[in-house]
Order: sequence, then C-alpha cells, then structure tokens
Amino acid sequence: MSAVIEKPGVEASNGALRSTIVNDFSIVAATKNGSGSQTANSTILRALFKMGIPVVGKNVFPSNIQGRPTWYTIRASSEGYTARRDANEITITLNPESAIDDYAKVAPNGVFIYADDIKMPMQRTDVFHYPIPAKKMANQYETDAKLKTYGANMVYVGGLAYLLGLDLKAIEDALTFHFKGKQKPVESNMKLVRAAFDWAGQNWKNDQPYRVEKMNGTEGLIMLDGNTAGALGSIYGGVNFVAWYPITPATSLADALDEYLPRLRMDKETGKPTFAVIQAEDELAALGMVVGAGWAGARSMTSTSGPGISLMSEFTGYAYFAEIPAVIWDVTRMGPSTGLPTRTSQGDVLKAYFLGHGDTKNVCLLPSSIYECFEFGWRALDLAERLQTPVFVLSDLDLGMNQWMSKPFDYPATDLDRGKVLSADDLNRLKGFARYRDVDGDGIGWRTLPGTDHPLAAYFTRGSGHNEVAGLTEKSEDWVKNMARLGKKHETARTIAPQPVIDQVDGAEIAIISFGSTDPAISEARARLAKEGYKISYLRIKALPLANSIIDFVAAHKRVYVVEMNTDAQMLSLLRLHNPAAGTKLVACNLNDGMPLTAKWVSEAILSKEK
Amino acid sequence: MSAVIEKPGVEASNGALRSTIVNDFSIVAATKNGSGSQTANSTILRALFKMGIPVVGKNVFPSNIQGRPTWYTIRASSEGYTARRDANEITITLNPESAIDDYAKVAPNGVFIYADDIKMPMQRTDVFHYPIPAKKMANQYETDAKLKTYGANMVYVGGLAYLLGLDLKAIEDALTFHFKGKQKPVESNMKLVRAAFDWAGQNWKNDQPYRVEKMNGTEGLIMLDGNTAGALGSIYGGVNFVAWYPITPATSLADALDEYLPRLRMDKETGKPTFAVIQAEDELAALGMVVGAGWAGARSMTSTSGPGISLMSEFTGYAYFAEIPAVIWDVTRMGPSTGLPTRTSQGDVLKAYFLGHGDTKNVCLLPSSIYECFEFGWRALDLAERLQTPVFVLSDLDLGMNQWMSKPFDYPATDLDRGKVLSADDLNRLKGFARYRDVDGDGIGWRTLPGTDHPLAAYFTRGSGHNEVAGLTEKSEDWVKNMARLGKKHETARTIAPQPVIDQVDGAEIAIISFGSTDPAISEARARLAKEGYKISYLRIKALPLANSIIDFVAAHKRVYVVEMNTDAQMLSLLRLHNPAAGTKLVACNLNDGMPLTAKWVSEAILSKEK
Amino acid sequence: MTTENKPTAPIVKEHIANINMPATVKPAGPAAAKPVVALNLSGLAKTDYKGNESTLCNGCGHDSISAQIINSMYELGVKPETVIKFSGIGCSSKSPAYFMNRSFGINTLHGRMPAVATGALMTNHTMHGIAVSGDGDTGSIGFGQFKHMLRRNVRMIYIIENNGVYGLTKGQFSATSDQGAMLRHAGRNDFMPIDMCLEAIASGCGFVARSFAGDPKQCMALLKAAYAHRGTSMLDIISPCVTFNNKEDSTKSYDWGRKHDERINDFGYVPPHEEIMIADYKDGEEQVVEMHDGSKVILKKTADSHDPTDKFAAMKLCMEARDSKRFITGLIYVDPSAQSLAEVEDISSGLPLSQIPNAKLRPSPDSLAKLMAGMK
Amino acid sequence: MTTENKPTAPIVKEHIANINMPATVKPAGPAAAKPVVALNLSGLAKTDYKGNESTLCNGCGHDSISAQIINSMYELGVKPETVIKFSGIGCSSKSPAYFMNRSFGINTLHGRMPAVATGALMTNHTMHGIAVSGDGDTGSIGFGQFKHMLRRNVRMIYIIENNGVYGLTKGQFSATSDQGAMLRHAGRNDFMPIDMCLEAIASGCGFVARSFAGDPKQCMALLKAAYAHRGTSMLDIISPCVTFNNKEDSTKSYDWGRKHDERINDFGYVPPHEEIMIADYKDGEEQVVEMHDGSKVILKKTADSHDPTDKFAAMKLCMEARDSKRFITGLIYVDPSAQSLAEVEDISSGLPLSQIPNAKLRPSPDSLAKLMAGMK
Ligand SMILES: Cc1ncc(C[n+]2csc(CCOP(=O)(O)OP(=O)(O)O)c2C)c(N)n1
Ligand SMILES: Cc1ncc(C[n+]2csc(CCOP(=O)(O)OP(=O)(O)O)c2C)c(N)n1
Ligand code: SF4
Ligand code: SF4
Ligand SMILES: [Mg+2]
Ligand SMILES: [Mg+2]
Repeated sequence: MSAVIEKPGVEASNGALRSTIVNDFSIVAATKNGSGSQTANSTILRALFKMGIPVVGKNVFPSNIQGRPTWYTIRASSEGYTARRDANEITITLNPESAIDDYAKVAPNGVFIYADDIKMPMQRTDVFHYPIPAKKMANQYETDAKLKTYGANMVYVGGLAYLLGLDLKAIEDALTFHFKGKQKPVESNMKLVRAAFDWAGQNWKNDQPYRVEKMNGTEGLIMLDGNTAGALGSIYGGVNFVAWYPITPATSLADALDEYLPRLRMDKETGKPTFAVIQAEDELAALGMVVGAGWAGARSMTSTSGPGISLMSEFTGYAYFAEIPAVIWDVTRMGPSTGLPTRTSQGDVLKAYFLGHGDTKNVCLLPSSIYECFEFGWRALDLAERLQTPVFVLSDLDLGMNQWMSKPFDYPATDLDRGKVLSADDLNRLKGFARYRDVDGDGIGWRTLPGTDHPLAAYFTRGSGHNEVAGLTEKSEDWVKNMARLGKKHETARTIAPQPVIDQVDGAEIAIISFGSTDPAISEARARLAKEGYKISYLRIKALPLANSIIDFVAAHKRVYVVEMNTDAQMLSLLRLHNPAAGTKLVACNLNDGMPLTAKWVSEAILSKEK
Repeated sequence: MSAVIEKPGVEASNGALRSTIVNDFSIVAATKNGSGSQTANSTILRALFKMGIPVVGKNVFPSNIQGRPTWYTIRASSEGYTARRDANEITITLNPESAIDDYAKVAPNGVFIYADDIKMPMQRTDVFHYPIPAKKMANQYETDAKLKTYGANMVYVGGLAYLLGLDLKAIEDALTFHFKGKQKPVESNMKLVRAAFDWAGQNWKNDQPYRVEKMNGTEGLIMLDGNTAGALGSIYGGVNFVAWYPITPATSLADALDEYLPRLRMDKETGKPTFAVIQAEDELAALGMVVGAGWAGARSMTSTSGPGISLMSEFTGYAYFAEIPAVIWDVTRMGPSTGLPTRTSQGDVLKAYFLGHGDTKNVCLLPSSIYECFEFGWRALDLAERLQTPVFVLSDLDLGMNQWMSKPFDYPATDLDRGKVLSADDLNRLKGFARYRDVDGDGIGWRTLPGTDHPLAAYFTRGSGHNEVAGLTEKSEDWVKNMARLGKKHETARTIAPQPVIDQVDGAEIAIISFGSTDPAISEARARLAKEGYKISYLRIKALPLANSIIDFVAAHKRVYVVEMNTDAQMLSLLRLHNPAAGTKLVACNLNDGMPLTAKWVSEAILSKEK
Repeated sequence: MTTENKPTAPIVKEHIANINMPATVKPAGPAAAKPVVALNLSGLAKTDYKGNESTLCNGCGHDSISAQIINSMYELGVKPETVIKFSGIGCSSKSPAYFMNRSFGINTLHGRMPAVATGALMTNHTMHGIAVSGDGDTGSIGFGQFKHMLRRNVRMIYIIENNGVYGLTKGQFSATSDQGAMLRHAGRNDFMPIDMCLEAIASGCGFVARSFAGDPKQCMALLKAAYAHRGTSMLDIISPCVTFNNKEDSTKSYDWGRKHDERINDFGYVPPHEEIMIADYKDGEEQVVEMHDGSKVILKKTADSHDPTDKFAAMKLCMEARDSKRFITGLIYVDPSAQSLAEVEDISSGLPLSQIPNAKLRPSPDSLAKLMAGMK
Repeated sequence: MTTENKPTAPIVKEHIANINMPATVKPAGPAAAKPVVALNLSGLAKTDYKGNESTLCNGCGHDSISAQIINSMYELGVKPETVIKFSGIGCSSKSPAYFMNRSFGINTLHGRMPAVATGALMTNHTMHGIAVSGDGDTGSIGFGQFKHMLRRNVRMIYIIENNGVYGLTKGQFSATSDQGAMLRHAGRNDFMPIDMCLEAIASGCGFVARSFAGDPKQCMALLKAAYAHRGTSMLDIISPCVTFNNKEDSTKSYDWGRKHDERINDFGYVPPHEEIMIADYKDGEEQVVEMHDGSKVILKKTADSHDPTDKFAAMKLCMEARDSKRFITGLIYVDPSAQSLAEVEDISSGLPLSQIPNAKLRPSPDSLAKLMAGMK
C-alpha cells in the first residue's frame, strides 16, 4: 500500500475518551445470513474507500444459507493497515440471536447501533447506544415485500452515515458501483439511506467520538476480492480450459471465470469462445479433465479447497510423474476434514507440497495480496507449462472472499510462456524426439501436442515407469535416472518460481518468516514492535520449493519466528527440511482459529517469546 | 533370526575358485511370467529350508500376467542373512528374452543352467555351463498338454538338485507342503525331478563349486510371506470387518483374509461367520466402509497400496477428525503415480503420516519382518480402537509378497483392547456423556456404539467443527481446544505405539536409524562393517509418531545415517521435524530403485560418507 | 494407560447439556413421570423423535421431509435407538441433525455416505438405516457409490432430497437440474437430468419411489412402506430449494409440483402386526404386495394406475416422464424378493458383528500353534 | 532459462529409437520411396496402424479387439495423427500401446480415463478419441465418471473390453461378473452384473452396441459406425480373459460366446464419401440411420431383428437379456441427434483450443486498464 497517511493510529484502549477519532476504527455489522446485508456492508465499505479512507472488509459467515448470525467487519485505517483487529469500535446489530454477545464485545467507548425491536438489558456506561427502527422504516419505504428485510440493512447505512459524517454522495457512488450503474435500485436504496440519515439527525445525539473525513489514502487504488483477482489473472494468463467443482471458499473463483471469460475472451473474428469451462461431477473428475486438457495443450486450471485437494491426490501425482501442466488453486479453509468451510486457514501447505503418493513434491505459489492473486494467476499458468508439472496456488478464504484494496493490477510483463513444445517443423528438422530427455540441463524434456501433423509426433503417456523415449520400463536404472531428472526439475523450479521478498533490517537479531495472507498483520506488528524498539527483519515466501536465499536470511539472525495460520506449523516444517542447519533457531509462531491474524496477536506472540 | 551359524560367509569375489562353497550362494531362476515356475521355485526354497539351511526367496516379477521375464532369487546363507544380494552364483534360465542379460550377470565362477534350445554365444570361461533339455523332458513326462510348459520348470529343479546335492527327500517334502498333502501332483512332479536328476548325473560334469549340506539353521522356524502374516495377525486381532479393493502388492493380504477367516473364525455355536469381507468398488468406498464399520463398533481394516492411499486421503482425514478407528495396510510399491506396481519401496511414509488435508498426523506401524507383520496385525486393531483413529501399517512389497523365515508367531500377549466404549449400564450410572471430552487426560474421549439401548447413547458424528458434546460449532475457541486435544492424543500415541529397537554400541560414534524391510540389509551391513572395525549403533523405528527416545539416541552419536528406500529421504524428514536440534547430524542414506537393499550397498554407502 | 473395556471412573460427573440430547429425555430410572402425550407402540411421544432446531432456510423442502420422517417413525412405533441416520454433505445432508436426536447419526463426506452406511449397517445389521442425501451428493460426486450400494442391496431407506440444485454451495447446477435452466454465472444447463428412479431400477433396487415434499401424506406412506423393505429402498423426493431453485418454471419448484403432481398410484401401508380386513379390500380393485417382514402395501387399482411390480413398465414410465417433464409421484417399482447384503454375507441371523464377544473374535492359542506347525 | 516457444538448438541430434515409433515411418521429405503395400484413402499401409508387440496373454480377447481397431481405422482411411488413444488401468487399458503407434496415447488412472479424455478432446475437438477400458475400470471404480461422460456426450469411441473379471490383478470379480460365479479366494459372487448397455442408454448415450471379441467382422463394422457418431459411442465388447475367466460356464468365455452369440441385427456401414446405390437397398427391408457426418448405417430388417432406434425396446432388450443370460450382440441403440460436448460449449466450429494463438488468449492492456478503472 503506497498511500499511507503519516499520522499515528488512534485506538481507544485505555478507556479515555478522545474528542474525535478520525478514520481509525472498526465497524462490525451483525446480521442474519441471507438477509441481504451484503449490499449495505459493501456500500459502507466502498463509500469509505471512495472518500479516500483506507479500508478492508471481512465477512465472517456461517456455513449455512439463511438465518444464522453473520458478521461483516470494516476496518478504516488512516495509516492504511488492513489486518483484522479484535476490537470493534462500532457495532451494528439487527440480529437478536447474537445481540447479547455483540453488545458485550463493543470496545470501550464504542458505539452500539441496534434494531429497536431487540429487547435486552443494555447497562454499559462506556458505550454509546443508538436504537434504530430498521424494520419500521424498511416497511415504510419498501413496497416490494421481498425487499423489506433487505431494506432494513440500508437503514443502518443511513444511521451510520449520520454518526460518522459519511458523505451521502460517496454512498450514492458506492451504490452506483454496486448496481453497475443501474439507476433504479440506486435510487430506491438511497431513499432509505436518506430517510434513515434524516431520522437519525432528528432522534440521535451524536456525542460518540468516531468520525470520517475525506483523505487521499486510496487514490488510484482498486478494491476487490482475491478470487476475482485470481480469475482475472488466469484470464490474462490465457487460461483456456477450466474444470471445477463447487466448494466454499473456492467457488467464487470459478464464478468470476464464468463471468469474465465471456466478456474478455470471445474471439474477435468468430465471436466464439476461446475457452471452455466445465462443472465436473467431482474433484477427481475436475482435475482429471484439467490434466487431460493440459496434456493436450490447453492452459488449464481448477479451483478447490481442502476436501477437493484430498480427492485430487492421485491425479496430482499422475501429472507430476507424467509431467503434465495443470494449475490448481487451493483457496484454503479450515481442516482437517470438512472442518470449518467458512473460516480461513493456511493448513494445506504440507498437503499441497507433497500431494501424490510415493515421492512427489509440487510447486506452490503463495499470494499474500489480491495483487499477487492476479499476478500468480498468470504466472502459475506460465510455470505449469514451462515446468510441465502441476502448480498450486495456495490462497485462502480471507484473501479469496474478502474485499481488499490494491494498486491496479499490472499487465503481465512477459509474453505467455508455453514451455517446451515441438511443432511438426521442429520434428522435420530434428527427425524425432525423446519426450523425457533432459536436453537443456534443466530437467525439463520437450513435448509434442496431440494434433501435431507429423508421423513422429506421437508418444505414449503413462503414470507407470518410463524411459527417456516414453517407453514402458521396469528397470532400476531407468527409474532412478528419471527420478533424478525430476529432482533436477524441482531445482529449476526453485530458481524460476517467484523469489522471497526480503526486508533485512540492519542490526536485527530477530526475524519473521511468513507467507500469504498473514502479511498485513505482520507488517502492522512490525511497525508496532519497531515503536517498542524491536528491530525485526522479515522474509515473505512467495513460492515452494523454498528459495535458497532463505538459508542466508536465517543465518543472519539469531531467532526466526515462522508466523503462519495452521495447527502443525507446516511452513516451519518445510523450512526445517530445507535448512537442517537452522536447528532450533526457527521458532513456531502459529495460530489456527479460523480468523485472520491480528497485528496484536503477532506482536504479543513474538514479545512473549522474546521476554 | 536366532539360529545363525557362526561361520564366515563365503563369497566368490576375487575370482579364485574355492574347492566347495557350502550353503552360501544365491540362485536366480529366470523364467516367463505365468509359465508356472512358482511351484518349482518354492520347491527349491522350501527344500533348502527343510534341510535346515537358512533361506529367503524373492520374486522379481513384471506388472503383467503372462509371457514377460520374471526372476526368482533364492539366497542360502549359513549365517542366516536374508537380505538381497546383487551377485547370483547360480543362474537358471528358461527364458530366451532375458538369457543374454542373465548370462552376463552370472557371478564369476558361477553356474549357468539354461534350456538347451536357447541359442546364443556363451564364451565366458569363468562360468560353469549346464544346458538342460527342459522342454523335451517335460513333453516326455507330462501327458497333460496344459502342464507341459509348467513341467519344464520341474526339470531344472532336478538338475539343480544334482549339482548342489539337494536332498530328493527334502524336495518331496517341499512338494507335499506345496500341494497341501495331495499325493497325485507330488508324484507327477517328483517323476520329472527324478528324471532330470538322473539325466544330469549322466550328462553333466559336476565340477562347479556350490554344494548344500544339511544343517540346523531353520529348526523351529516357519516360512511365509508378510501379507499372509499380516492377515493372520489381523484375524488373531479379532478383525471382523474388511473392505478392500484389489491392488498389487496388497491383494494377497485380502486373499489371505478370505482364505483364513472362514477357517478360523466361524462361530462355533451357530456355524456362521463372525466377520464380513467386502470387495468394494474402489478405495474411496473401501475406506468409507471400514470407517462406517469402525464407527459402528467393528474391528475393521482395509489393505491397499500407493494409488489406493491417495484415494483414501479424504476419508482418512475424516476418521482422524471424527475419531473413528480404522486400520489401513499400505503394502508399499514404487511411486509416484502408478509407478512400478511390482517393485518395492518405502515411499509412502510422508503420505501416510500426513494423509488428509488440513492438519492431520496419523499413527503408523512399521513392521520389519513377517513376525512383526503378524504382531502389528493385531496391535494395529488394538491401537485403532484405543486411540479412536486411523492406524496405518506400512509394509512393502518385499516384506508382503516374498518368502521369509521367522520364529513362529506368538499368541497375542494381551487381551483385545476395545478402547473406551460406554455401555447402556455406564450411561445409567453416568447419566450422559460428552463424546469429545478428555476425561482421562490422554486426549481420548469415550464413545458409545450404535445399538446401545439407552436414550442418552446417541450422539451425532461429523467431519465439521464440533465441541465436546459433539455439537456443531464454528467458534474459534472450540476449534482450538479440540485440535489441542487431538494433539494430546497424538502424544499419547507416541508413548503407547511400539517403541524403537535400540542397539547402542559402546563407543560408537556413528549410528544407523532405519525402519521396515531394510532391517536384514542393515544387520548384515553392520556385521560386515564391524569386521572392518566400524562400531555402529542401530535404532529401528517401529512406529510413528516418533518416540522421544530417538532424540537421546541421536544425541549420543556424531553422525546418524538414516537408511531408507525412497527418493526423498522421507523418514529423515520426519526425524528432522521431530528433532530440529539434530541439525545436520542426520545424514540421508537412501536408495529407491525398486529392489530390496543389499548389505553391500548399505555398507558402501556409509563407508563412502565416512571416508 | 488402561486397556480395559469398562470405564473405571465416572466419565462425566454431571449431566451434560448435549445439544444432541432428545427433547423429552426421560430421567433414567423406572419411576419417572411421563408427560401427558399420546404414546405410540414403543411407549414414546412424538417429541421423542424430535431433532435440533433446523438451520435451513424458511420453507426449504428438506424440513418438510424431516417432519414426515418424524411422523412416520413415530406412527410406526420405531424405537429411535434402533435407527442410524446417515448423510453426505449438503443442506439436505444437514437435516439428520433436525430429526430423531435419540438415534445415532453420522454426517459423512460429500457423496461418500453409501460406503459408510454399508460398513455401519454390516457391523450392526439389526439397525435400520435412514439415509438422507441430495441430488448433488448422490447424482454428481456420489453417483458411483450410490449405484454400487443399490447393487449390494444394503437395507436402509435412502432418501434423495432432490431440488435440482446445489443448495449449500449457493445454487450451481446439479445432475438433476432441468435441461435448459439458466444460472447467473454458468449460463444454460445443456445436459439431460439424471433420473434417479430409472437409475435405481437399472441397478436392481427393489423399492423405488418418487414423491414431493409438498405432499406430506404420500411421503409418509412411502416412508412407512420403505421401512419394511428388505434391502435398499430409494425415495427420490422432489424437495424445493426456496432460495436457489424455486422459480415457477423449475420442475423442482413448489409451484410446478403443485400444478403438475401426477400420482401414478394410490396405496396404503399395513404394518406386519395389523390384520388386513379382507372385506375392506375388494379383489381386482386392490393389488397387495407383501413385504419381507410380513407387512403389506395395498395398491388401489384404477384404469390408469401404474403397476409397481412391472419392471419394464416402471422403466418406461421413468423414461417417458423425463422426456416429457411429467411430474410423476408414487411407488414406481417394488420387488421384495432380493436378499440384502447382510443375508448374502450370511451374518443376518447372528449377533451384530459389533456385539460378538471378544472371545469369539480371537481364535484359540491352539489354532495358532497348529497353523505355525503347518508352516515349517 | 529460455521462455521462448521454439527450440533454439537441436533438441535431439540423431534419430532416436523411440519404442513408440511407427513401424513404417516414412522419412521426412516428399521424395521418399513408398513400400509396395496396399494403401488406403490416406495413402497409408496397414503397418502404419501397428502398435508395439502385445504383452497380454496368448489368446486374450483384448488382442483381437486391438486387431479390429487397426483394421477398421485402416479401412476407413483415418489418419492416425488425428486419433488420440485413451485408457485407464488394467490389461485392457494396456492395449492402446498395441495399436496405432502413430496416434497419441495416454494411459491414465484406474477408472478415471473419462475425465482425462473429456479434457483432452475439449482441448482439441478435431481429434477422434478411441478409448479402451475394462469392466473393472469402467464398471467398478470408474462407474461415476463413465456415466457422467456419457451424459456430456464427449465425442469418442468408448470400448469396454468386458471379460467379467479383473485381469491385471489376477482374477477378482468385477461388477460384470456372473451372478453365482465362484472364485478361489472370495467364494461366490452374489451380485447381479451391471449391464453396460442398459446403463449407457439410461445416461443418454446415442450409440450403444455390444459385440464379441470372437466376432471380428461385427466388431469391425461397429467400430466403423461408431467412428461416425457425433458423441460418445459405447461398445461393450465381450472379450474373454483366457487366464482367469474362460471356463465354459462363464458368460464371458469364448465357448459361451461361440455357443450363445445371438445377433440382434445385421447392418452395414457406408462412409460419408460413398454413395448408396438405392437399387441395392429395397425399401421395407432396410432401415437407414443417417449419422451426423453423412455416413449411413444400413440395417437389414427381418422378423425378429431389433430396431436400434427404439429406445424402450433397446432398454427392454438389455434387461431381458441380462435376466435370462442371453448373449445378445449388435447395434442396440442409436440416436445421432444429441449435440456433443464441444458443440454445447460452442467451440466446435473454431480452432482447437490448443491451437488458438497466444495473442487471442491474452486480452489487451487496454481491456485491463478499463477493468481496473471500474474497480476503483
Ligand atoms: C469433496 C467435496 N467437494 C465439494 C464440497 C462442497 N459442497 C458441499 S454441499 C455441496 C452440494 C450439495 O448439493 P446437494 O447434494 O444437492 O444438496 P442440497 O444442498 O441441494 O440439499 C457441495 C458441492 C464438499 N463438501 N466436499
Ligand atoms: C486406484 C487403483 N486401484 C487399484 C488398482 C489395481 N488395478 C489395476 S488393474 C485393476 C483391475 C482391472 O480390471 P479390468 O478393468 O476389468 O481390466 P482387465 O485387466 O480385466 O482387462 C486393478 C484393480 C490401480 N491400478 N489403481
Ligand atoms: S439453500 Fe435451498 S436447499 Fe439449502 S436450506 Fe435453503 S432452501 Fe433448503
Ligand atoms: S490376464 Fe486375462 S485379461 Fe489379462 S492379458 Fe491375460 S487373458 Fe487378457
Ligand atoms: Mg440439491
Ligand atoms: Mg476385466
């Protein structure tokens, strides 16, 4: 994030009430799943964003369709921090089931906006109370019966706008954005917002301390979810075959492909699609199709999550060994097993890296932002074809389904890399080829594609032992040689996959290694700790296999905390294997509770070990 | 092996011809797959065994049914060594396709017995040549057309018996054993053996150096394959539900269950089976059935190999997380992917240990002998019910499908452990229960079984997040608490699973850590190296999670070689994770070429690193 | 660590607020006062068949089916303790938590419930299985297991709560979606829906029926008859998803069902312990199918009623109905003759495998010694 | 590392002894001398359709089928380069290595070939697929994928080399084994065999036939007609396993086939480029089915011949034949009308996806700038 405002964060932590706190707070809206609160929440989020205030929006929703409590959190941070925070200064609840809990969790000196039909004791003196007649107003203003529950949500938008001083123009812009310019819904929603705004002005005393003010913290930025970013990256990466099976939180990636492919990738001349998307009958079939397509020369991919990854084990090993390009997005959720489908985690690191029985090791990309979701979208397809192997992209629910700011995505810097493919002309010139021979010293053979019109083009692909010319073999030497070449290819992957981002601080004794969506919490935690005098270096891993530069980085520090969101310290495990000399210098710093990490947790976890 | 004869091994290595070499050589019979040579080879093997000579028989066969070269190797070792050797002193070939190769590989001063219709240059002067009219004699003696190809194999048995001085009585005993006492086939086979024996006496000059002599190296021992041993162990472990899907090399385990269960486990009173065996439609279903059965209170198991393990990933994670007992035999073959289905490997260590997405860690037993295949057969069932979790037994093709000597299996020392199960009476007394509460401090809750006639018996099982009372929950605290308990259970498993066998040599600076079927090669290598003055300690791992005693063992040595048969040094990886302080002290010593390790390779590999 | 079978110490000191606990748990002990409610054959009240509160959408067809499961089991007087509830993953598969809390329940993996049910019901063949799945769970990912389970004829009621859509993942096409249906992201569905009843008949299932969640009476009658079947009874119940597939032109909507429901036959179920009054049933106008447990399904014969014992007619009916989008409901095919898996495996007459005493599970030391002797 | 698409240096210096290399590779360049053999429409000799030497058992039915694949493709004049061979795992699935080495081939995973074939044939819809599977591969582990592939109607010839047994794993029962068959280890098979043709019809397959490896002529005629079909053509070919399931009482044995083979119809195939002499075909005695590519299947009508355009008759025939162990062979069902998957996905008229130039795969920088602007 480039446009950070250089003033200290304001957090009401000691109970002392400041006069006003501007652009620095978290809002949580507790509603019911399926009640249509998404429009209201994204409107608030985008309105703040349009006012130039750095924001991030996170949805904590149940694995259920309708009627269960769901919490949408918006953090505004003038400094541009986007990690989750535990404290919520402003709580809105329309949901009686969770109201008592929600109330108890309002930060001291916080604001509690609640549907006026929620009856419960509200005795806190450190909270500003704002009852709102959400249902009544919605009933009054919405004529369509179906939209009445939905409308209640817009009422709190208006109330909140009044309290915070949110620009009604920004709200209208946000609604226009949301409804893609359709005037009718914008107007009917604005009617409610304005009515609620006016009602609040007449009925509420705005003595609470939180306010917003226009600033220029989001200039030039976009706001989007990681799954859409990944889909767009793939589209700009030339993906032309997709097979997938629905699963939370990966579904919206495929949805975005379904939405944007027809918009961006119809052949200009023929008007026909340059792609095919197939909803498979399960994940075994999804990856099977992707592997078949990759083998036949498509830029092919799938997206899934934990249970799907488990089901893809056999095909991943096949693609690894038969050397077939395939891209697999694992938008990780909590495991083991069905786990918590709507909670975030980084628990598939070992699984994805070692997926396949026998000796397999897969290339994995680890985006930490929606910018990288886009970038790794196209890079993954390049790497898969270049390396002729499955490439995983390990995103997660937090990154994939939540709304993040980002600088606009850059157009891919390099041309599509289609890897080593021989044409009929090449075959004429070369008079044959050996599919699995390492002619270039990088462990990667040359392949041909079905449809190559040459009598020498064909070869036979199999998951059983094969020699350089793709012939079946059970000879020990052939096996060992082939595996050694695959080992070499893995080393090639180590050097051509995205390299770590290293921020080595002069004189730092301690360091953090991490990856993926923990980045915002770590950045913020480092800033906090820096204030307390801790110099902490930071290395962010962008891909597996692990880069060799990590070894030097570890060597340069006394203690290295490996921050991650899983139970078994999985990345720490891979670091230990990669770098046995590091011994006990690497320290686990992991939490896996389904929630994105907070800067508070990261800094306290490190401090507790440092002290 | 207890009955080792204390005299030095004899190996013709420097080309100098000793007068006679008694009971110390390897024989390889190269025939065609599906030609019926198994009877001939097991006859030789068992005849030697019956003469008291320690032997081991290994079949190196193609992934094919009929007509491809197959090699059966018999090692006789007066010292009782049972590891594979590279050198074959006696080669028999009836197979023209492999004859040139086979001939080239005969050890110097070795013996080459070949079908007299094989025409090829045979110019080696360091080989004793014995052509044999296998087809002709078979045609002459076998009247049944079908048995003619098959009969050719018995001819070489007769020839070999003549050369080695093999007891014809022992051969007859071996045939009687093979045909389970049926006289007719014994006689017809003996006819051929005798004829060939006589023919050889008349036509061959027996100036080759290899001879057998009766000894008492096998007294009291049995000879069997590991898969049958595992099946028997499971039967004595009370297995009562089996679901499986055919796959080499695990099929013969299920076959043995199908064979022995009806013999050993029909209810004495009702005459009805106390078990059910179901051939499932695939491995997903096989483990699914086993999990359903384990949940409902059966002692349940399946057997499979690499591809099946991949397909079992999702259900393993489910059983881990829902805490359901299940035993999974992975008779490992070469991977990745289809790999080499008829070659041995230890390549599924990481796979099995981490099987399941998210954070899972499974208990694995690692038998190194057929004795342990039997023992872990019943122990696995005990552990699965005690720990309420999937338990893997990682055998391999070498152990599972080859013929090994062993002391007779001991009857299980402890009663069946059915784990923590509450009855209706218990429920009356306790007035309820909490399925996932750690009441005993070992991380293991109490369960009830369907059919328990009590209104409070039922609970609801799921693979999604649950609290102590088996209720659905998405709360962070519940998740973290539950995973912590599973972690504690894993620690319990660490202490109750079979502990390592440690042979710590006084003053040894170096050590070997290994597991499974590498044991014979390591034992022999240690003996060799000891002769060259190397003191080497040895720790054999019997189970995962790794025992804490391993840490002390490593600490007590300067260099520790981790010997294993896979490409990626998988056990070394787990040792590094378990013991990060070991740093670079642990050294990889792995080979994965599909063949069982030899003592020669192990000792040379270590020496090359020591020098 | 103790290896004993019985807990040696009190496991739970006090009564636990188990969220799975039945609504009207009677305190243990004989002298407890009974609530003043109608009791069935097993002496239980309707509330003893209750489950947790549903978390499905208001009006979801699946909840109506849960209600009919409760009603039918209550009316039949089935002891909840003798039932195991099975499900896969999906909104439909959540529903076993919403009925019969006193029954054991297991929510398995997406599409893989048939295998788990097979293992569990083989381990205790005396238990009755009630399995609930969805069209995605059974028709897409689980299609192979479903077909193989039918082939094995594992005794259970297998309900497909068929809404023609993936509910829980928010509205993708399933394998039973209408050809030509439209979705926001994926566009048009161009594939012919799988007909679950046709598939079940092809796989040798001996009890095949279709019903409609909007027709509680028929659902209940079918559930009762299904309970009596010797092997797998497959109920394909059209169960509208009010959130994602309830537009009136969807063949899986309430509107469509109400407008087009075409009962192919009318029938009643007579439990084994009830006598049929022969006088009540006039020959030629009724067809009686005797189930394996002695209960009877009595079909009223009318000119155009379908004869569910005619396999070819049943298949043809399914195929034609699919081709012409007819919403047929009723008992499509019944053949009570085929052995169930437990019978085939010859364990059906003994103790459940899970209750065989340890002593019978481990052969004698003697037998081992003999075996060992034979391997020398 | 170079990221260019074209090899910049000679990859292989000399000609490699590729074991997959065609038997009569013609040296590159126009002036090469042709061997003196009969050439087909594509100018190729029969040897150009050869594969590696088979490693199957002597007499295995699968080898006869390979021979007929070679013959039919040769006679049709199909260019091997336009064919992709697919298979799963099993003896049957090995066979693609034994025919048409000049075709690309992929030996996938056990039971999962349909998915791979779907992906590959969507990526290059101009290629013809010849898929070979076994009864275990398709009927057991792969049943779900098989049924879903049929539903999607991916254009390929899908051959099940059906021997009623698992050959490669040495003789276990498969899902098509005879009910009542006996095995050494597992005992009796108590389950009804799956009827692949019945299943294919239920799944909407538009070309369903059964044949016998012992009847090369019929196999060949079916293969030719199958090649012309617009979607999946499913050939269930009874292919005896001489090693594990060839006893005379096995319905999958040579003996049984020879004794019981009952042809349900006789037909000929007329390729698109050949004119039918109307005079040769008397109205009322022949039935002409016009395939999507303009070729024709001409069926001789006799009193008891089966009409393969009648779906109900086809289903009934399959069910009755299974129930009474009739060994029926011939064209069971044909309906050339349904769109193939490539048509449904609307990619059938363009370049294969694999040949679309990179420039068309990456939208313009401008389009990205616009998108980004819209996300602000
Ligand atoms: C292996 C796996 N893949 C995907 C999912 C995600 N998933 C959960 S429910 C569901 C579909 C459920 O549809 P259906 O069976 O029709 O049930 P409904 O919700 O419509 O009642 C899917 C795809 C999963 N849980 N597991
Ligand atoms: C996942 C998996 N499970 C099991 C196997 C072992 N396997 C190889 S072939 C085969 C059965 C083949 O039977 P079928 O398809 O009928 O072919 P056939 O050999 O009879 O021609 C099995 C079970 C495997 N390769 N992969
Ligand atoms: S989404 Fe549909 S299927 Fe799921 S609970 Fe709601 S109405 Fe029922
Ligand atoms: S085992 Fe059977 S199927 Fe396999 S090659 Fe031999 S005859 Fe053919
Ligand atoms: Mg559904
Ligand atoms: Mg077969």
